[in-house]
Amino acid sequence: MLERILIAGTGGQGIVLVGKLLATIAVRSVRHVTFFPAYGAEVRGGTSSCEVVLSSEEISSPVSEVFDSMVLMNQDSASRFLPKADQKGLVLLNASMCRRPAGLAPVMVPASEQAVKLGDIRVANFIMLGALLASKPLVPSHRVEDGLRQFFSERSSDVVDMNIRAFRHGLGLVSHGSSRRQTA
Amino acid sequence: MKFILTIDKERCKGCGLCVKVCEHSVLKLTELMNRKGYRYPQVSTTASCRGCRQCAEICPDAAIELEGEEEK
Amino acid sequence: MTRRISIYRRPEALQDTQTHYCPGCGHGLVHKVIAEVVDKLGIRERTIGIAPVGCAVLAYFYWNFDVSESAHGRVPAVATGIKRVLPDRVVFGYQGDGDLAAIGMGETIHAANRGEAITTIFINNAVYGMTGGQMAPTTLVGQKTSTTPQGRNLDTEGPPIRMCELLNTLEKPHYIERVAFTGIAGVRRIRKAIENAFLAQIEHNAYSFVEVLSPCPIYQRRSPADALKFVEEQMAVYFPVRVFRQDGKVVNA
Amino acid sequence: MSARVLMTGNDAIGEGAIRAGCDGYYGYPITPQNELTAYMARHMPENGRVFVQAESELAAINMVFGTAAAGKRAMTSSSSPGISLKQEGISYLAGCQLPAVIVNVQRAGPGLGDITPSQADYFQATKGGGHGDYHQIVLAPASVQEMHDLTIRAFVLADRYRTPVMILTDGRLGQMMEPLELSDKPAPRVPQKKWALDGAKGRKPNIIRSLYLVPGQLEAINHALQDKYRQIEQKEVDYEERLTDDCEVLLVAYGTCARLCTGALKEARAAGRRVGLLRPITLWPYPYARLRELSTRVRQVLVVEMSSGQMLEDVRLAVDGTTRVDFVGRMGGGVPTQSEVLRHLCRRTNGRCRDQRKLHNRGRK
Repeated sequence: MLERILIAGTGGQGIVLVGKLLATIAVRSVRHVTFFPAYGAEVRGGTSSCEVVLSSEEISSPVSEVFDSMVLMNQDSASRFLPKADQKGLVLLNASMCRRPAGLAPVMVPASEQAVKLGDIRVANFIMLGALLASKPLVPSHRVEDGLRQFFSERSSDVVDMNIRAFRHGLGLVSHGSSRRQTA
Repeated sequence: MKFILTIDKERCKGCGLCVKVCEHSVLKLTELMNRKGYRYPQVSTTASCRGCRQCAEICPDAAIELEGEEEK
Repeated sequence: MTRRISIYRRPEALQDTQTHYCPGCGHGLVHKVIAEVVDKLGIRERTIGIAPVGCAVLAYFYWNFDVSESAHGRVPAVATGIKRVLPDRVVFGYQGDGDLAAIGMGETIHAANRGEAITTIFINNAVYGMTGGQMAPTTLVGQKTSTTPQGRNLDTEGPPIRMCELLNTLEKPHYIERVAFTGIAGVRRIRKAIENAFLAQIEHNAYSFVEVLSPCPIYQRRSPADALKFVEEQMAVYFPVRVFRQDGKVVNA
Repeated sequence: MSARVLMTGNDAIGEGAIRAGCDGYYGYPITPQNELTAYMARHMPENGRVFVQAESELAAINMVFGTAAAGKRAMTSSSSPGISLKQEGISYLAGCQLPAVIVNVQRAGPGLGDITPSQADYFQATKGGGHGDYHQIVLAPASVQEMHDLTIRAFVLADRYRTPVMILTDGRLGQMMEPLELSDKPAPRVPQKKWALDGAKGRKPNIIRSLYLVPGQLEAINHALQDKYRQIEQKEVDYEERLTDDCEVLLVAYGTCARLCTGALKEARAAGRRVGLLRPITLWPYPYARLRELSTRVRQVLVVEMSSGQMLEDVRLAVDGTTRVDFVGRMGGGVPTQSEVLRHLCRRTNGRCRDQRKLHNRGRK
């Protein structure tokens, strides 16, 4: 088993948080797990990305040259990372902020717009996480919800609920089992 | 004198300080998002700008320019 | 026939480049105000700025005049080295609270004590921004940061440092003022203070210091508008906003 | 060992220091090691220990000097530019024979550089970045587990030899997360430190100093230091070997680069090429003897570093012309990729003994 996941966007979109959550959950069921954040000097607005590797064998590098799954949340990261997409790999794009690229058939998820409707644009990342797990069940979704409650334990309960609602919304956007290629 | 307010929407980061400082509610934040995902304000067509420059002066990103138009 | 006149335009001394600063950041505003003053005094072609290490480390991409980098905390030393050999240039150092009052405290005090004919513009936003929100020398007592998770504690961290008052005990400084980005009136006072400080250098060949209490929405954990309130209702209470030194003479409160 | 937890390398160092009985930690903000300073800010006070955010890295190393002089365990951490500020202090720690742990989470230089990983402080760490004839023990972790384990070992070695010990790691190892098992052994025993300054009660006063003005005295002190270094060289060399018993090509790399090589090694072996790896864990004292032995049995040594080639010079010293030494490196924050190392391994070598220095100048991807 080898799954190399890239999550990328801009500072402030909660990119690193999603990666950490995924890695923290995966540690319980996968032998070797690495998480690696890469962000620029900018606190907001710059590029922010992270990689998660899940493997049954020793991981020689937390940074991969090719990815099995990509979650891209803004146009800058889409143009930067799409060339590194593996043909057979899964690509999810935040349709609210990314153009549909020619030659690839990504899953287009209007995460930012849906997040605004749910009440806070910042939960777009959890909508994308739901869409990723609906397309590829890397970890059990009930574990994600427990993880969200734990990560946001000091925050108010309605913040936690909104995050979970966003995650479930993402799960629903990409109907499970349908071919990964159709638009969400 | 008529005043023309222009906002560089790609330069704006949606901080909202201009909207807050305008005493004639000429500016309001909209749902529109620029390329970076920031929501930028729009100049209202009804309220009239009095050319006080406060929005342009407080903008941390120099995204607002103001001109006056007069009959010659 | 209609004629258009410009009432406010982006200053010539500011590059077109968009800054990397967060929405509502004080750095962006002060960069612009400095450029407005440089334009007004007509000194763009003989102004040399020195950038700090911190959020404003990339300031040289935003000003349209010569700017030098400096190692963390060493801005006043670099500024001394430039001004002493180019006495007719206008030289100013731009620093955050970590750069000026932590690692650079020694350099700050000695440049002021020597009375170097430079201007220091000090952005006090009470946190280290670039490195992720650590305590700064000016973090308020009780204020939570990544290195004071329970809030700054008087017993172990001591109180925040008041730089204007500290430098006001030295003889040579000619002009010292603290201003605050709290709203439009604050912006206009910041512009006036920076102009006065540059004039102290140009006309009196003397040292000037302007401290700007500044919002940092991300690490003051507030919206841009509320960060201005934080500056006004909390920072400006501990750090009195006024002129401390005028024409080389102490100004009492 | 206790249960598996997921931590960043930086946090793992912090937890290792706490479990090793670190009494005082002195830090200052600098990327990419901020997580460690924040970790200590949260957890040292909880354990009744000292945490201070110093006004500079220079102040921090001198606070370490004070805590060490008082006979307690002290640590500071920073990244390349900050470590340069600490060199004077490290020379004083060596001169005064004070135990201390210094963590360098390297970033690209020179100057302000970048926040990306690097190994370009190797010379500074192993050849002495401060003044005078001295060494510090230098340990190079290659996993989050080793960031934890080697920090504990650093405190033991520091006390055993009354010397500064450096953990030489980099931003990638510092900021990556990986599961590890935290040590559940009690903190290593602190040896008795009769030399410490804790108040001359019932004994004559102690002095901690490195200033010796009486002719010949400083020279004698230097000889004592050199004797200590010879002892450390005999007893504390540590390294890991993979598939070196039958290899024709020997990879030599440490830290992040060694990890990359394990991947390249696997692929090369699958393609039928007999490749092995020697991974130094102590960079000082360097495993010269073992490397010398291995070089007599291989056709080529390939050194992989994130620098212009610094450990490369120690490899050449060890190999001393017995076989070919080639180099693959990336500078300025570039990290060699597995395929770059592999390409170099699978290139047909034409046997001519030429020292090929391949500096990939591709901009950072």
